[in-house]
Amino acid sequence: MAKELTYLEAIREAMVEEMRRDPKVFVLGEDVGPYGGAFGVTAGMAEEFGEARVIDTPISESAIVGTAIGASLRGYRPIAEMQFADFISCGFDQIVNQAATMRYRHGGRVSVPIVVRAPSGGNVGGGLYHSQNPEAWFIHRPGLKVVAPSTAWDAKGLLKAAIRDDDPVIYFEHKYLYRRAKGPVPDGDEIVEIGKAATRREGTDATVLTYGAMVLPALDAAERLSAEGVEVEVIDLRTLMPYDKAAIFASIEKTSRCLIVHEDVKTLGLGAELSAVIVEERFEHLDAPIRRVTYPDTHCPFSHVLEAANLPNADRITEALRQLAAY
Amino acid sequence: MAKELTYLEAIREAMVEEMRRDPKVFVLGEDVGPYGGAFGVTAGMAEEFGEARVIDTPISESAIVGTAIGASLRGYRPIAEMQFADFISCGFDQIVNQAATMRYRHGGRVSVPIVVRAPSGGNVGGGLYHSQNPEAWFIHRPGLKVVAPSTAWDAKGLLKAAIRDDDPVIYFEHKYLYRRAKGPVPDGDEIVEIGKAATRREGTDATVLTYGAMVLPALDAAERLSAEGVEVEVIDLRTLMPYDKAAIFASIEKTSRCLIVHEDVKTLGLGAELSAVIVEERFEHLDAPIRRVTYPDTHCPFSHVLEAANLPNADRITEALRQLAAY
Amino acid sequence: MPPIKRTKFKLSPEQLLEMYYWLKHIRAFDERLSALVKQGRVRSGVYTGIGQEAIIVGTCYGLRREDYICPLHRDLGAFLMKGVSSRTMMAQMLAKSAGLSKGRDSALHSGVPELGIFGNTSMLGANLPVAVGLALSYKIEKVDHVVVAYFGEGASNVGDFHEALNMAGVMKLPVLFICENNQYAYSVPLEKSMAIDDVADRARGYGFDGVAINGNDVLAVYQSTQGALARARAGDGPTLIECKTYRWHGHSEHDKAFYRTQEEVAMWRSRDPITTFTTYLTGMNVLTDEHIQEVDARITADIDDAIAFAMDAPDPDPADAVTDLLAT
Amino acid sequence: MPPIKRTKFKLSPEQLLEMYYWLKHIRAFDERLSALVKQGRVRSGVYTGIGQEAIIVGTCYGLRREDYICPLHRDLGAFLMKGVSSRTMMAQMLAKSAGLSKGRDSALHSGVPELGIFGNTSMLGANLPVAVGLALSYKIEKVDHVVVAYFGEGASNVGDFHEALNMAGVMKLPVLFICENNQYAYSVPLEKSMAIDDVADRARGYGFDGVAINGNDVLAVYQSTQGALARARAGDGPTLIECKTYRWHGHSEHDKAFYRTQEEVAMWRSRDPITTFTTYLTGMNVLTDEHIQEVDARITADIDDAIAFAMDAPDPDPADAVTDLLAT
Ligand SMILES: Cc1ncc(C[n+]2csc(CCOP(=O)(O)OP(=O)(O)O)c2C)c(N)n1
Ligand SMILES: Cc1ncc(C[n+]2csc(CCOP(=O)(O)OP(=O)(O)O)c2C)c(N)n1
Ligand SMILES: [Mg+2]
Ligand SMILES: [Mg+2]
Repeated sequence: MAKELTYLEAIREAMVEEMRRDPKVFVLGEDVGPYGGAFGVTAGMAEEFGEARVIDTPISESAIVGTAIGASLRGYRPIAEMQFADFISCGFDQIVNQAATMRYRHGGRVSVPIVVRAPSGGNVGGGLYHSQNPEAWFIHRPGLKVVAPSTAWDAKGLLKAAIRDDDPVIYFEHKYLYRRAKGPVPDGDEIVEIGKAATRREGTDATVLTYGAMVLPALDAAERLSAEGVEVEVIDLRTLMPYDKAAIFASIEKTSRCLIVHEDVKTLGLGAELSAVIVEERFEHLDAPIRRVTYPDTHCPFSHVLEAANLPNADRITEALRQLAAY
Repeated sequence: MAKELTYLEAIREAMVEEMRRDPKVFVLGEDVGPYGGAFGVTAGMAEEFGEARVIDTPISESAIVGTAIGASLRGYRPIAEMQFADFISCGFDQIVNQAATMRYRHGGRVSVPIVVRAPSGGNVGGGLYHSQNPEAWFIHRPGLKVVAPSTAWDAKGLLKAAIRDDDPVIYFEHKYLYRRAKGPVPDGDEIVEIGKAATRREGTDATVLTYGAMVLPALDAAERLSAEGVEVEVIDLRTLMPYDKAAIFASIEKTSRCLIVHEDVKTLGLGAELSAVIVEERFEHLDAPIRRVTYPDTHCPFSHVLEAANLPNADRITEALRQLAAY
Repeated sequence: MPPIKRTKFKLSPEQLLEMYYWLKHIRAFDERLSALVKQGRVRSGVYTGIGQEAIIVGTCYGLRREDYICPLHRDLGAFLMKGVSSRTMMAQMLAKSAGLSKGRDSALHSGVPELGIFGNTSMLGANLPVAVGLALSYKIEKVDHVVVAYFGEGASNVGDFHEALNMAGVMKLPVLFICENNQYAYSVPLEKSMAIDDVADRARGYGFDGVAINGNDVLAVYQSTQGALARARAGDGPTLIECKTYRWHGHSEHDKAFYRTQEEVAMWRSRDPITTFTTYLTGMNVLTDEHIQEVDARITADIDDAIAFAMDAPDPDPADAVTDLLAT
Repeated sequence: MPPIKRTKFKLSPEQLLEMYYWLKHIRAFDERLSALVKQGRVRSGVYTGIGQEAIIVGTCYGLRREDYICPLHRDLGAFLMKGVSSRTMMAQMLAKSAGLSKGRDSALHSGVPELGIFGNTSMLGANLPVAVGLALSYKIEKVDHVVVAYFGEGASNVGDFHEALNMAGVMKLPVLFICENNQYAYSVPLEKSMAIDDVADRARGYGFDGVAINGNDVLAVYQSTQGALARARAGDGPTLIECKTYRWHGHSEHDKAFYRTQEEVAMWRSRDPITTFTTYLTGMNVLTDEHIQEVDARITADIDDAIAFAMDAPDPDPADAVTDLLAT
């Protein structure tokens, strides 16, 4: 049984269902209460669950995350919303030092089952501070899980999985997809397992590893290549940490060619790690250099002209795939 | 003309000389004044320059960095000390959003010539919050420069270069080296150019890319390999961003084999980027997979037994080099 | 709120008229911007300060060029008063290369050092530590310039606010912290974001004075500011001035602001800082109908020109998407 | 400081003797640790709370198991009072696998949820937002347990302090913020880190009470704490209690603390919380010489045992360097 929802509605449905199922789940953040959040993701939730479970907070990212951590120590499963992923830098220490180290420094005796929801990504005219893709900082920090859905289905299933997960999960929801990604969503209790990639398109000639808002242009590019006789496999990572090594390696073993696409900047974006790990462990399978199509190493400008100059898109991916196939 | 100094003394000498030379240079941080800093790096400086130029601040990492930024907008060249690099997470937003974006968002009209000094690294019994190597977060963020000297010479020369640089520079000084690394230091005004690696040992059979406290064990391992007939080139990156692509590629073209060694954790440590970029641009030169010897993806435990289990060392590097040479 | 002596720092009729001009100019600029948003001509979020103009005019009027301001998202008027042209500001809002950031941002995230303007990031409160550093530079130089830093009551809950005010207090720096308390942080009313009535009370924790004043009374704001400026210039350290006000529009132009009652909005509109000041100046025979018309015409012409300029201005060169990241 | 009614919350002779016991136990534990450092048996930085024991005893005495404490680096005694054995704490300090963190840290960076103890990171002030979250959980459950969170006067300048206290104030949470104002943050004296005398004054900015008390008077601390606990349990929200005190040793055992005068140290040593309390109890005929000897012997035996245990305890298994990172 499935119905059609937007990505944004799917996120909300995951929260609503989990809050109905488990009284320990609650939401906190700026404007998430009666207003329903800057993007309307929590619209209607304060009405259903009351303001004690859908909590408007002061502007205090560090205390928002810290409060979530504290409640989680007593068995709660708080969902902390950053109004924009960009502001996660203001709650950074609580995430990387408090949440990420808790289990380790307690000898495994303590869990921090929080979710930090972070609306990320560009192509929405947000400029430098409303377009960031800060996932790499958290992938780099041991003790955290990081997910980034690209479809409504995964948005729902991964959020449910994140809420039920006993580790801190940073959940990047891409703003460009909020209302643009629409699709079937499972009814009820189905989750999308953390750590499992999805093959969005099968192919034998090259592999694209990607996630989030880049999945669609990657699929576009793959279709174009198909018309040229090149069959590209497109893997949507879905979980960025721990990423699905088995799925990645299986595809590389099949295609021997790999392109990585992400919206985050190039230097030490996730693509760097994926490339390095493939080279480390599957070197003999590679028939061509692994290349990356990413945001250039700069900030996200507001002007449409400038942002378009920076954003990876289907044209650039297509071009890179052609080169890869011809190598 | 050169004299012998410890790494720690070399850092101090750089600051002292720059402060004598340029009245716009000043130091701020916790306990840096009369006390001379937690490690004694600024010892004697408040006496020479007065507490108006060697400023004890409240415990406020974000305001320390922000204050430095503000003064730098008026032509000052502040050196902000984090008592431990670990606490840089508390001043994170000011670095990644305020300092790193300033020039870009001002259309190139404004500079932020600050230095953030961050005593980093383990092997000193510091535990989870006094041993971190947080360089990757800043390498990943466009608009920052990142350096990490391994010798007294470079500690001095790179700090002088950082102070004179018109961009924000994060200067990682490794605590293990403070008193253990001792060596010649140039008198007077010599700087070590940002962006230039140093070849610490020439070799033809394999390249090690490393930096900071890992240079010494890498050299150790290279000596051991030499006894086995394998000549390893050891490149000390010195600058992590922008890293010295030309030097790296030249070495790879010569040796065709590469090992990356760093104390930072593996996933999205700098090694990931170096590996990815070599594969992207020098794939045909590689005769073996690029491997990494790094800290495992976990936190830095206090117990000597546990820390030793995690730290990369000459044995592990030697073993990896043997495998690389035999590949 | 204690009554403010409105005449301690004397203002000539010409000066009063200048203040009047700025109130109107800033209001008009924001209103035109708002109209452009409705016409779909501005792609970005626009945060107007309509209803709050007395704060900007009262604090910026009479500042020296060297006095540094650190405005926030609603304070476009402060850029104008500090000497940025309407053309440049309009080009900035339309993300044209003639704007302050070469089109890289449309919000007030860019500054002009030569005019003493710092442009913050989006991160609320993050301008305050920078303001402290600017003020420190004046103290080091033993000059008597002052830094004027703005923040909303919502931003006063951010950690940076605390660290910055404490640092300014302990270093006794020449900086004014101006709170624009417009009762809401986006949708969140004051009482849901702090358990006090007056943000001014926070100053006490940092060892300097905090006053809460009527932020819709441009003369009250001016008098308080001048007093605080004089103290700061004399080396007596910071002051926090909390200006009670109200934003008429939503948080951004896209926000319908249903979280407020019609009654509340009507009440505050009845305290319009411009109407009040107009009535006052008219009653004082400083302002005449002809002058009003003349000012309106001048402002309309200026903003018409700015809009025409900005609309015609070229988009940024795509190559500039990646330039200006580093000096070298 | 206003006089504190020292008898509002009655204490029986047995209870007074229990408090006495804890003062001595905590002091002894820290002193033995200090000696171990001098003997080179502890590899880590050790931050003793010698001289500050009255704060821990006065605030922890009589807490429920469910009341959560969030201690900082000098508050080892709070772990003991909340029920962690001397053996476990000594093993923790010697980084043995029998310690709270399995040897992963030697400092107080680990906690015991079942005993209501949260162990902070090193980041000063970072425990306070967590304390708020713990208190929120009690409020959600409508139970009357309370969270007691500690911080130094130096840590009160960190942004997290501000965000946490404001959040606690606006949510009216059952949490006590206990400031251990020992006059120094490492080498930095109070007057170089804030422009106020009383950290307690900061509470006003968050809408709840702040009191400054003699932190070397265990009964004053106890009385203030009990009052604040009662208010918190009744739903009346947070209180900040600033306890004026002094650390006798350096910042860590490696710090010679030359930044302080001999006179200052002598003055504060003359206000030893233990000597004072001993004299008081003796004068009240509650404490006898035999009892003192008996307590001393009991404590010595307990700590001897703990040291022997911890010294003999195995080092962690190297394999545990990488375990326990994630649940799955
Ligand atoms: C650190 C941070 N968190 C969240 C936001 C999102 N945000 C932008 S404006 C705003 C409300 C600001 O309220 P206030 O400070 O009172 O200023 P006002 O808009 O009312 O003038 C919020 C939550 C932000 N810009 N920065
Ligand atoms: C965020 C942060 N910055 C710096 C430090 C280094 N540091 C550890 S203790 C200390 C002094 C703390 O002073 P205070 O809060 O007064 O507590 P006390 O040690 O006096 O008990 C400093 C600066 C730290 N642990 N965390
Ligand atoms: Mg507001
Ligand atoms: Mg202290």
